[in-house]
Amino acid sequence: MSDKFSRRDFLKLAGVGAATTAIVTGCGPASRYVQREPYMKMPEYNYNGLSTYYATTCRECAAGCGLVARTMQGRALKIEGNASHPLNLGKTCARGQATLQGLYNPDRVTDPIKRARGSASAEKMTWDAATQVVADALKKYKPDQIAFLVGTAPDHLFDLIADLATATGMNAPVRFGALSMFDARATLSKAAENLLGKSGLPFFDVGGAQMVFSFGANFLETWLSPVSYTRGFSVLRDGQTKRRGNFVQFEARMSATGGKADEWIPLRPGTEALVALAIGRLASELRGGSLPRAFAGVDPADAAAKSGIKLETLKRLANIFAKSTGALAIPGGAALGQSNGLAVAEAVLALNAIAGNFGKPGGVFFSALAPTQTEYQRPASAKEMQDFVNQLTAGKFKALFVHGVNPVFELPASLNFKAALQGVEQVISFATFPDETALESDYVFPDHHGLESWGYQRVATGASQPVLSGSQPTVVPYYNTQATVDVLLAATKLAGGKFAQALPFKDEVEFLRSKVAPLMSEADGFFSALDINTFMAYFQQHGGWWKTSDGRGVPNVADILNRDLKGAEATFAGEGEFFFTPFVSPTLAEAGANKPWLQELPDAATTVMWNTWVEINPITAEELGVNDDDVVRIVSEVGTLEVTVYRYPAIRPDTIAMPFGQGHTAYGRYAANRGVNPADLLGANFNEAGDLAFAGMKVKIEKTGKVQPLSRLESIMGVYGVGMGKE
Amino acid sequence: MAENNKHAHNSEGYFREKHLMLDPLPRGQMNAMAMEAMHHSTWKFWTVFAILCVIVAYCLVYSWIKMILEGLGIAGVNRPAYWGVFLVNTVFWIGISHAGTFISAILRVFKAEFRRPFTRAAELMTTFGLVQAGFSIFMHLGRIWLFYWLMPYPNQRMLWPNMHSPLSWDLLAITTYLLSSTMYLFLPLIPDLAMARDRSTGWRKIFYRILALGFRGTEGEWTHLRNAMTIFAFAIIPVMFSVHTIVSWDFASATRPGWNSTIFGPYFIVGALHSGMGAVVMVLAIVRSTMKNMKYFIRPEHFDGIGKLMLIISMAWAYFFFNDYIVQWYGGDKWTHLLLHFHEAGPMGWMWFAMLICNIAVPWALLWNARWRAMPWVTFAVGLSINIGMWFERYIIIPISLTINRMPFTWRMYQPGVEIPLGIGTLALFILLYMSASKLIPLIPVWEVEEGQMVHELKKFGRETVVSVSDLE
Amino acid sequence: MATETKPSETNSSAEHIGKWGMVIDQDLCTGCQACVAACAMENNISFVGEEDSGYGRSMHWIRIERFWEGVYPEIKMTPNQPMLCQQCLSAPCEPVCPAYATVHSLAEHINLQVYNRCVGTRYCGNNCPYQMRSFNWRDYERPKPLDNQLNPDVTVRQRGVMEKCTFCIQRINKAEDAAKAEGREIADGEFTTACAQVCPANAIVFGRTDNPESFVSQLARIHGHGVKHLEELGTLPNVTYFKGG
Amino acid sequence: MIKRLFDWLKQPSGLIAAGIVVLALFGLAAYGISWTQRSPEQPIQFPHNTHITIGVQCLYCHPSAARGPVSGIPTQAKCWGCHRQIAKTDTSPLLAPLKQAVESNTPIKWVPVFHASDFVQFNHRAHVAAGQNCENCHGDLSQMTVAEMPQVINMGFCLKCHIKVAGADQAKFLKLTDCGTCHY
Repeated sequence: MSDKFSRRDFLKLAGVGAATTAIVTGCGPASRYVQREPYMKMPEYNYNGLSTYYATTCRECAAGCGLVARTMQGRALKIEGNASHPLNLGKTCARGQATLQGLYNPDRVTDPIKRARGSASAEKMTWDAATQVVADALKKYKPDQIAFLVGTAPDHLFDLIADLATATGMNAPVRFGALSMFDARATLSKAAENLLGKSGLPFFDVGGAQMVFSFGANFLETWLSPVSYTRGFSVLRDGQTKRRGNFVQFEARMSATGGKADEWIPLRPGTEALVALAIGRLASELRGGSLPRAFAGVDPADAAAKSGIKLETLKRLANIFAKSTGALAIPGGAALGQSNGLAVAEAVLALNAIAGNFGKPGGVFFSALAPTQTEYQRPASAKEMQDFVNQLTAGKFKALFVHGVNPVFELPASLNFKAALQGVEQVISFATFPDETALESDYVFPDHHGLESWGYQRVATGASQPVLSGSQPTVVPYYNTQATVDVLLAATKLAGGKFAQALPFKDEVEFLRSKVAPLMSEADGFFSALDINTFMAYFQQHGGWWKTSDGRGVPNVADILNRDLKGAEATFAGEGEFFFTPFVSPTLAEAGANKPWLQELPDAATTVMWNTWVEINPITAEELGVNDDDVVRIVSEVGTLEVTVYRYPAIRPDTIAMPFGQGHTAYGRYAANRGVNPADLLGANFNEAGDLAFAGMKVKIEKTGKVQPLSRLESIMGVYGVGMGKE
Repeated sequence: MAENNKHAHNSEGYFREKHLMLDPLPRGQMNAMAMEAMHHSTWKFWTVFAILCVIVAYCLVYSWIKMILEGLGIAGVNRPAYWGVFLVNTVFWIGISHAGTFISAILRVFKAEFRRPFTRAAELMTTFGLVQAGFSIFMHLGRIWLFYWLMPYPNQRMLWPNMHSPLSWDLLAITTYLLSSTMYLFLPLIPDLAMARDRSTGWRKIFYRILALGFRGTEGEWTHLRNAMTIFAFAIIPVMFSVHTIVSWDFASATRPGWNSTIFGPYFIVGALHSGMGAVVMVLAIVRSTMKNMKYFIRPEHFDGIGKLMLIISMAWAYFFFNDYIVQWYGGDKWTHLLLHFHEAGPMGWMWFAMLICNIAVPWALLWNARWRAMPWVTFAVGLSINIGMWFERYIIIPISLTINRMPFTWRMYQPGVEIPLGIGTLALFILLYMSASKLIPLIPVWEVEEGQMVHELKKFGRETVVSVSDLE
Repeated sequence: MATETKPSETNSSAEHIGKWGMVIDQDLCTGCQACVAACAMENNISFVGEEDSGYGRSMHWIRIERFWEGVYPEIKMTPNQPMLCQQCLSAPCEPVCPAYATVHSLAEHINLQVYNRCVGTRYCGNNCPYQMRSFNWRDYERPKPLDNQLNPDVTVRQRGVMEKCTFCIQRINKAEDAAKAEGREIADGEFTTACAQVCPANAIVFGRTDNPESFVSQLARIHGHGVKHLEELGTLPNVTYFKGG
Repeated sequence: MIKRLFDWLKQPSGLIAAGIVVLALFGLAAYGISWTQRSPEQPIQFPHNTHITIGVQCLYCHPSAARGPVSGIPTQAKCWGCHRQIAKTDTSPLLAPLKQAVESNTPIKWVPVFHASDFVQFNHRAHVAAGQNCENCHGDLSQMTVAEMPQVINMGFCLKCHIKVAGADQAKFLKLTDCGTCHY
């Protein structure tokens, strides 16, 4: 009722056009054209015209920031950060703000549907029929013929499926997401395993540091937990209460993060490991004492030559790193997405050993594990996804359930997930939006939008204490959708047998309670309660549960420097004169493209809106004879793309870069057929840790003669002086 | 008039055929000629008329309604060029309208005799031009249906227009100018209307009877008319000056580089006269060549006289342009310097140079020579080039200067959209009104010509023959 | 482009202090666009689509400017510069509006834009030295059910109307009303603008400039080198920038 | 022929005809204006007067008026709270819609009479707190059944009162006549 009420009421508020001017003289006739339906029974905490605020968790990426949704009369009006949430302390990123445009997106999947794969048309079903379909799938096939593919976020759905899998011998659910792929999380945890004693997601305390050396880590954009790292950055920069910290960025293409660095070092892609080790060697020489084994192998002069950095620059940087207190080195981004990504990660971690900052403020930690979590569960690496795809192709799986991830769009075209689906008898998607994968499935049983659903989500990294972030419905579901957990629970009941025993829960909330209950006995939580009802009430009120104590792990770095580190250069797949560096658009990323306001947000580095571009150094552009807005064809070993040129002054002449996030073929009116998807160029190349070597390719550029202007916020005249005439 | 080449011809015959005032025809015949010109219209006239009607219907009516319904998005205006061709046209038409008053009022006040046959043509231009200016400025409003909020009227909201804003003054000045110039058009018209009334039948007779206000030509009526005209002639001159000065303040009182220039007032007025004279001469040339009997009334001497005026005004304009440029350059503001540089070297630099050529080079080159000056088609060409040049000048001052501001991040070029059909529409409407007027009222103030002919004569001093005027009063 | 403010100037006389003010630390701003999104969500700003946004018709009330210094490889991004309506105490946009649609609030000391009085002469847009006014060139479509998120506290603008940053005056009024209801003054930081609230780097701080104890005033004191843009025009902006670094 | 028209108008029948036309026009205008000010059809002819005479306070049914911007329409749960205990509820035809609505659990579609335009941000709370009585704007509802407009409520009406209230207090005057107080 209430949301109906609000919609009606809203026609009035939103009544722009004639209405506004028709009644400039005041009230009177206009009043006749509105009808108001009062609440049947208004919640007693509610008053007409006053907002109600609900704490919940952001689902736009896997970081798990806490949100507070302002609602009025059943409509969600505005998203704010949850000020008490330890991860984001009341802040959000642009994507979090735009969550509402997903909730009220005109292109959501409104009902459960059945479709012939790939066809746009689809017939609606009832939820009973839908549940029956799921139940049949569970019953029909052998447990090991059923596969679940879910999003990066370690949330309650993942736990539910995992429990189901362990109880029934199904395959464990596979977690994947483009962001985790571009973050190269597998590489980070592998490097940690090799150097820091145990596998885990390292946490870099940027805030506590004084001098940050970042090797390709775009931690102000999408890397791991951008909001918390941005908070750290603002502490680093704070020059009032402490000395302003400095920050050097090593990357071939100046990212928005690199743009904030005091110094940007455009090194040759693939030489990050060398440079890190060289700096390490020079620094430890400056420090005096015996030269650690880790750095012994590298020759700075050689590194300088290969990386294209002057030797004196290396010396200067090494000097800075050695002398400055609170030095910190961060590996990440494109640096890890190369054939030698693991070597880079190790080399950079080793660099921290000189600073000796492990487990100290401003140093390297293991991210705090979420409550009730014993070890870091990392999402599937690209290599594992390839194996998964091979299994699909081989027909090992008869039924595939997909939730919260869009592999058809996100996985490299060379893995050809779409074709692999042909090996599966039944593909069931739980997508909220009609994305490419949903289009390729037999059924779409839409889940609620994040703001309409229950749940919790473990915070993988970013907060210093263990955090379990909680979600609750802030508005009544707008469409005929159903929580996937509820669907699965109902289906398992229908399926009966060990399925029903595995999940003895009435509904989603009961399942949540069963999962949250153990927290009551946990020590130093910031709240606790004696009975589960009160505890759940607090849990919802505060938007989760977290400890008051620092849960970050201190790495064991006994002989980190006492090993041979190979500063091997990366090898690059495909021939062509340009290094290809795809990067994740901070605003569009995995799931932003269907939100019109995110499309209209200018990119931080180029201010381009609504489209894809390729960044080419003006010098290179001149050599190629291309100009801004010219369309060029980019040829990699696996594919070609036509994309508009942006002459980007801060990129190596031998490198080109493209944002990931556009190029959807489905996914709603704002995303579909807009821009291109760099994943179509990516070959199946991996680094030692099994992460995709997305930055490990060389490509060719061909002119097309076409012109397609880009929408930029900036003035090409004012910023680049184009068309201003010669002085 | 013709002193400068009397050594060539000194014959009385030469003077007469060249000098309208010296070969009088009987009143009846002259009136008949004027009436015939009014009644007689060829198929060519009607085809042009029809085409113009179509153009107005599409370019003005349809496009405007479309724009009102869809919003200014279909026009080319953007940030930073919030103002575009609409304002250009407004200033342009107001400029056109200035010539009328200038010629008929100022020349009347200074008793320039050669003015007589074409005062009315000029006054018509004033009125019709102002109509187009009004249209253009209303087109530019985002919510035109609320235009009345710009007028001071008591209301329960206790809200008044903001008299700090030049736009409010604009509205007042233009309305005042429209009213007074219409009156000033009407007064000298009365005797001719009475003449027409006595020479026509049917609906025309009723039409003229209503307009002629029962003018019978008694001595008393003439005295009153003369007084009224003299008063208006003197009164309207300051109005005219104020109007374009205020228009210039729209720009001069803004805080934009290239706009806030103290010389803009006189600069705009001279510019207005410049384009206005150009327009007058074009109209005269067309009227002379297309309408019947007009070759008698409008003669080379008139083009010669106007040509001299145009030359002088062109020089004045050149001076003010240079003055404005040098003052802004000397001001040394970095943004202004950027702007000046952008005018010349920017993507629209060609327009800047074209403006200088059309406004200075062409007139100076062609109008020096008395023989060329007297050729209608030459002066027509010059008038055309001047009008194009002056339109360019306004285009440079408004959208192109708006491109450059103090926030380089927002600089953007402006491309006109629906402004183009709407602009063409106003032009078509102007011509249409003029054509219909030429068929409804005598384009030639016959009585003024007669009056002039009464007082002109040739006197011989020794071997010199000169044209002398014995004053009426 | 900008000159230093001497403290003597900022604290000389009452109408030079204003009431509400903002300080923006460009050294902290990462250009993440969160403020732009938050502003759009809070103030019912419509999106204009690819073509119009490329033609300088985007409706952002706050935009983040960045330029370049030097040439590759010694090239740097200039500190991101979030530009919004500077809420001048002597604003060039105000005197030129013939309809009194953009007026100075003598109660709150900010520039108001009264949408329902605006007839769309766009003179204010020309005269704003900061080019921070956006015009509704069309009735930009907001397909159902997107209109559900519209904020009822903010008018939805019609085509032909000028609009601009209001310092979230709806929040100011709400806070003042709440304070009045409880018979107290508004506490510093009790509420803030959408952009300041969301900024992950805390680069934007909003508060009372006429209260020396407020956080904005303290910040302004700490960084001596606050910059007010185009101050040479005598617009007396209410937004102070710290270049930092 | 214009002449003929004039002549015809001069004689009595012409005058009468002209008079009729003029009167018709005025009548239409008057009707139009009254139409805009008539109070709309309501699903239930709710008798405010009876409720007031038995001493129900305005704020009992419209509690939000004291707390927030809108006074709000009472939930029918609230109506039912009393009416379920009143025998008349089952008999009175006036109450049949209410009964029906409660039983079928469908909301009653009321039609707002007092209706702030989209561009006006009106806040009841402030006015109630300032000691304004409901009838100052809404008229004496003890004399009405369904709510009616006692007067045209437009900016002039608001301003008159605001200026009166502000009186000599300069600060108050500035705030109460500030555009930004109601329009944003």
